[in-house]
Amino acid sequence: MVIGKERTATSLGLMSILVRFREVGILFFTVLLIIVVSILSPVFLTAHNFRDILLNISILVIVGLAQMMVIITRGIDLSVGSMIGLVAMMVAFTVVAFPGMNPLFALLLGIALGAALGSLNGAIIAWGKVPPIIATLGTLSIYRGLVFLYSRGDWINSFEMPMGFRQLSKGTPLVIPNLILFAAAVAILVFLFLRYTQTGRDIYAVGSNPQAATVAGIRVDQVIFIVYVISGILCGMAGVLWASRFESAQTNTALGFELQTVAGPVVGGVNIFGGSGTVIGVVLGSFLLGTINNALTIVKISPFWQLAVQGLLILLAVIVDSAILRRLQTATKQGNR
Amino acid sequence: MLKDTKFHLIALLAVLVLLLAGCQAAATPTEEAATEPPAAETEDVTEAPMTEEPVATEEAAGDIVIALVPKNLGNPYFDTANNGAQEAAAELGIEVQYQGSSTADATEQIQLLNSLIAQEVDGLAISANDADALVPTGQDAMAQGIPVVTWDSAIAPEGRDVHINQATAEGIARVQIEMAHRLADGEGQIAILSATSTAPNQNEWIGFMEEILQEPDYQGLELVDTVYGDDEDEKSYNEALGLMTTYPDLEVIIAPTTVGIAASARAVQDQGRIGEVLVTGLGTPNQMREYVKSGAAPEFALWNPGDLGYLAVYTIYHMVQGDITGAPGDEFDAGKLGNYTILDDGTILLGAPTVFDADNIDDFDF
Amino acid sequence: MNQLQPLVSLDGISKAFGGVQALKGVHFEIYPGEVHALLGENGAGKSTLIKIITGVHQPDQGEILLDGKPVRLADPRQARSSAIAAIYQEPNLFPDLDIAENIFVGRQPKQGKRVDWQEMYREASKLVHSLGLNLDVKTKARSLSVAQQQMVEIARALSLNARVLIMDEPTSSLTLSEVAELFTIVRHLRETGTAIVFISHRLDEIFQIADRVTTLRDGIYVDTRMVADVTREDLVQMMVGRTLSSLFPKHDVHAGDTVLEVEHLAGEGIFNDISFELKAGEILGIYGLIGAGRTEIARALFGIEPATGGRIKINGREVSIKSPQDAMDLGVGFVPEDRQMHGLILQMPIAQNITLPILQHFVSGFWLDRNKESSTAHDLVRRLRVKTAGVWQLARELSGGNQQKVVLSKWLGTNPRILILDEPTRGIDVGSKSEVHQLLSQLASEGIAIIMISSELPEILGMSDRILVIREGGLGGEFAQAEATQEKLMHAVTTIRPA
Amino acid sequence: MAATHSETRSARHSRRVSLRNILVRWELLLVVLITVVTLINIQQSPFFLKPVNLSRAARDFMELGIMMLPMTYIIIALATVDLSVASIMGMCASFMGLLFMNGVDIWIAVAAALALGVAAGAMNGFLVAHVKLPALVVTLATYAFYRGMAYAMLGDEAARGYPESFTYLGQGFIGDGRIIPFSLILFLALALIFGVVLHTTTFGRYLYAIGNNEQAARYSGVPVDRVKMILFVLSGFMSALAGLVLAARFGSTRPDIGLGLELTVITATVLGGISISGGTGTMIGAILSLLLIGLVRFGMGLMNLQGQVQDIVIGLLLIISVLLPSIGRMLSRRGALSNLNVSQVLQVTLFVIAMALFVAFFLWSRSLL
Repeated sequence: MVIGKERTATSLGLMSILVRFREVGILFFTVLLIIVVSILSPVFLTAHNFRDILLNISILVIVGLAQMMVIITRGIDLSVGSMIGLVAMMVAFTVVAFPGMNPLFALLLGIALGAALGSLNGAIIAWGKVPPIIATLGTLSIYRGLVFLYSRGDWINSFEMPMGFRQLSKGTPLVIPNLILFAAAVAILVFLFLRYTQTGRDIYAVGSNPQAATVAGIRVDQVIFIVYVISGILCGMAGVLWASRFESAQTNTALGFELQTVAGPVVGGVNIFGGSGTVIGVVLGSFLLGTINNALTIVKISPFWQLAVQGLLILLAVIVDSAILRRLQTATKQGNR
Repeated sequence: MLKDTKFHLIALLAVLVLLLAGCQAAATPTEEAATEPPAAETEDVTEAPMTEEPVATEEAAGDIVIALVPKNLGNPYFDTANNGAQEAAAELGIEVQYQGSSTADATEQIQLLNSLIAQEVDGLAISANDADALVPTGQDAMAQGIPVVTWDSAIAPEGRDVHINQATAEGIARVQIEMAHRLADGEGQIAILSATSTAPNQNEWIGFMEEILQEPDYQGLELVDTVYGDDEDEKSYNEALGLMTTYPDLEVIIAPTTVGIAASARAVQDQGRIGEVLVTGLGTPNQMREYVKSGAAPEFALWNPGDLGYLAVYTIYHMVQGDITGAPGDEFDAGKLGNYTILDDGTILLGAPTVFDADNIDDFDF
Repeated sequence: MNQLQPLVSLDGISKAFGGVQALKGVHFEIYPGEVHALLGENGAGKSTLIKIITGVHQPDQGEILLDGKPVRLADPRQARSSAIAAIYQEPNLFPDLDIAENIFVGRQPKQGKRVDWQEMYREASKLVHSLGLNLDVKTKARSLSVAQQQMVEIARALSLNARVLIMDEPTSSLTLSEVAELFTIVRHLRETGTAIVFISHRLDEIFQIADRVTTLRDGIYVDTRMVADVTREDLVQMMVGRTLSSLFPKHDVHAGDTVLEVEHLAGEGIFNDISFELKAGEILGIYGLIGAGRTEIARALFGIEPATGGRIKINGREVSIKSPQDAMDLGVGFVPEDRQMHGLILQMPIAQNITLPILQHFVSGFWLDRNKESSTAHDLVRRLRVKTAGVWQLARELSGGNQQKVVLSKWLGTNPRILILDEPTRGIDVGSKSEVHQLLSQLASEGIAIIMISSELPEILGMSDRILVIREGGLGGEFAQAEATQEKLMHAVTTIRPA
Repeated sequence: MAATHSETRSARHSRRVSLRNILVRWELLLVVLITVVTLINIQQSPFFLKPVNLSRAARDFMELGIMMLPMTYIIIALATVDLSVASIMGMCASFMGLLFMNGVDIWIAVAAALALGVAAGAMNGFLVAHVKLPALVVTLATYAFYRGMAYAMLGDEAARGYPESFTYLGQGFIGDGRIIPFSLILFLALALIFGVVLHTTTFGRYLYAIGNNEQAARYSGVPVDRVKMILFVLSGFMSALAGLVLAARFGSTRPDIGLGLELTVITATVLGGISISGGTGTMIGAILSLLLIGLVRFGMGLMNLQGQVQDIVIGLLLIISVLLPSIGRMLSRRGALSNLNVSQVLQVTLFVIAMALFVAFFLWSRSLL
């Protein structure tokens, strides 16, 4: 009457393969969608259209990667939309006042401003021990209010912006528009950071088991602080690119954008309970969202259905995610009695 | 527990006083720096006379305060209207406060109007974000003896005294169809890129455009789609991209909104399809100068929003002074624009829209 | 084992938790290259001693010497940096990370600033294979069995070149072959000079693996003997050596009719084939080791985790208990093992805790009648002599003993016919302990059927009319009160079950 | 009927609350803040105290108040939030508008909208209570899905022309003189019911029990999953009701009705002393916080500081109301100041410098145009 059943790693293999290769599932679903839509309207399957999709999701990928790192540490950053809006406005003001400024310097300025905004989030959450949802809910309305206070309601319109700044996101030195190159660069940088730096690995450890991480000597508060600073940096960068691409900075720039930056990673397999998430997942999740929105327009489904489809998709991803997780946990619990 | 709360009792109190003082400071300096004071101080408002009956009695001009409320702040179109309004205010010696919400959203506009009614301003000149949602607020103001004039975008008749139309809706629709007809030289696919799906003036113009397209000499034009840019630059830009992708042989995009027309022209330029796809609609000269020169938007029409603001102030001034009550047939003098009569449908017509193109665009600056 | 200098030595260690003296003047030495077993009943102070060595707690008195030098272990990190590592019964790994990262978390091998994955995988595989584990180091920890997770923790301890490895009840949830595997690793570690502290109840395992054995009883150091020159009976005697004082109230048993019948009860592969009967007015003691499945049986009877097999009959009628409400409707009450987590709501006042299960009695019209609530709570508090400033005092402000009395009065309020208690007197002062015992025997004499789960031999022998032994999730024997002795019970639970 | 909840009484039998305990309450803090805000506003603008102005301003906050009531329950019992309340409001109001525009009698449409609200809440409840998903994620998904359904229903049209009997819900006044709005009375009645249920009934006691220790509550026979389901159904129903009141106030419905209101509802609830970690908070605190937010927003409106600037103050109040107690706890617990090590001090100074630089750049660059 042996109690602890013999449970080797292999028989649990199927489950862990499913979890590790969840990105394969998303890729499969996206390809399927592309095939279906291309049949419905051939216009969809053109390089030109895919360039538009990539352009549309570039900023979503950049900020989605920031949101992924926050979610891995079991947090959430609802203030990303407002940070983008504030940095876009401040950089636009500066660029209009100094037309000769080199656009890359404007990008650096945006990153510095974003870092400051992110570090305020980090301080409130990591040092002040305020729950992330409350802290970033607060800074969401504070930063959005600052955009209005800063510009006293004025917009920066495209004809006021110097050509150099506008080209920052549009120029195509290597055939591909800069915006897509920036997104690709950020994706690679984040991949290298998460895989090859100590802090990067610590982020996963903190998210997977915070208590054990403390005992293992990781300074959990510092890791959480850094994650929100990085989120600020990427939002700062996104703000500059947003102003450059749409050639405008308004008081409602990127209003409500935070939802998409959570949808992308969640759809891409980032575990909402923290601890796991990959760069590829975020890119594929965002690409899937971008493809769906693009497909809905081309297939002439009324734009009013897009939000409903997005909501359904997040719900589906979350249910599948937790079902896998629960089946895995019961499997191991059985195993160890 | 006691120590805890004592701690945050003092700190919270201190912070709140700091905040309110801070906001005070934020409110006052804006007055000097910005040209038009979006957040004017209320202290110096002398005790505005509370007009009991709806018809205001004769008042000393000096202490009349009118509120000019655009759909949202920052939009160059409304900024130009405000310049006209301030010009009229100077001539009439009254004060016009230019107050708007940051987003083109009815709920925010209602809260703003409620606080203006509470401040017992003498008159309201509103460009409405939602024709029906603002009716109760308009009725509330009128019940308080505050005349309500709408301009550019109307509140439904039961919620306003009189509405100033930049031109007849039909006239505005017709001039845009004519331009599209010219640009598509007679036939081809055209599409409309509007503002918010709830904007009353947009929907009215689109309705007329669809009727005019039935007329014989416009049979060649085929309206394939209507999309909404929500008066947001990036959304309009994306919608324009969507149109060009979904309809490869689209010839003309009509955008009856200053934000939409600029975004569409830029989208055409970025896609390198100048000449293939042409953009027209309603836009301001300053904003469209670059695209008229580049050929992305050879022609567009508009009325001078400055005149619209100017006329709105004169109309509301006469209402406040009791010269007119907003009933059809009333006549009044509108300064540099001459005099106007209220038409039988309770609206005032500014005049026919002017068409801007490469050769006349340089002699306009707004 | 023949070096003169002990690696870690503890002298005159005492520690008390809110009036309960967990350790009194304990002496303990660990030599490199030795497996030193630590033996004692539940609550003898073993885990407190381990917590002191691993820096989780600090001793009230006494000194810790590391390589002969006094040292103060302020927190677990400091203990770890002085090469002391511990493995607990429930491994505490990073489920989302793979084995290699679990071993090197927080200090991955690097090439310059860059984490060197190949190096990490190589090192990890070397460590894992040296422990005789044929596992791919890229597997995620969440998909490993408990035994494998323990191996990973040992590998991590080795990678920290721990010189002292403490193993707290490591074998309680392992299969026979897994235990054998573990012991080969322990022997290998011993050869390499690691000092190993091995805690287990299973005397056979101690004879199999340990060199020396130290026994604790009620927080006092009993003796340290070489395993070679000590017998099983000696160990049992050292563990339970106290004379059975008659501190337990005698009550005349007049068992009524059978109230509860349990046939072949099974639960989620944790326990199975449990059958017993319970009569009104009878106290049935359930004795067993940690992890034997006793708590799971109680939770099945109370509907927290419904049983997956077998039948339950109450007053002869078969019933299905799917939730605590079902159990309470059938007159079953349950005093849980973890007072603070499951027994009480600490942030709420005593009165509200007591009335929570029976709120419907206090509804007058639409809302609750506060006065009736107060008076009911007040009566129960007085009956159980709970020392409190008032029924509206918060539960967290009470001592352990008084908190347990509040939990008891909570369940008395539901006047149950069957009362299940899981370790009712663990961690409370001696005074409250005897008051609880008085109460239990009085309840029994009033006709309530009582199931008392306990791992304290004197309590089981003193209080129960009949004793059930649970071992590894199965029945290990049933003894009437007259024939049961400490030795028999200890023997029943500590022999390795038949192969 | 000031049945304040957390019985920290020391008197043996009495439930009378000793003065000391009143003094330390969060509610007192709100009362002080309200008086301070009122004094400042009176000094700032003569129109503040006019009853007709106050009543008009009050009407703008009644929907927020109605949605705050169930949110209080959810935070107390589950220590989490329902992000989909504003979307349920939008969906149900649009559904009522859609039915009404297609000739359905207004009161049948109202009933259908309330039923839809209950169904939406039930879906949230099922996913949280039975499928055991975190409420935050479920309601984030339904936030998008329900709002999407509102747009799918009405698209770009607007439902309008509601009969006077219906618009009375949002615009009507009790008695003459446009002083006491009907929606205020409706809200106060609902608040009274929610307050009585929370503080005096079994269900209310269950909420506090689950909020403080869900496991111990489950072990005491509290039907935890059933309570969770009821909470989300209640939240759906009240959100639908708030949607109808808002539609009545506007006299029309568009799919974007109430967009973004959930953030204000959560702010108002947490500001009312209802701690996000669950288990504490009173209905009086929530109502006082609604009053405070209303006065702050109305006062700033009179000072011509519009919507988004007001958001700054509300956002600051939200963070401070959670940050200060947590700093207070940290300072009192382990005398944190004594063992701050060098690197932490360095980090804090770096952070302060970064903030100072940001503010300097903010003010400087702002004046460039």
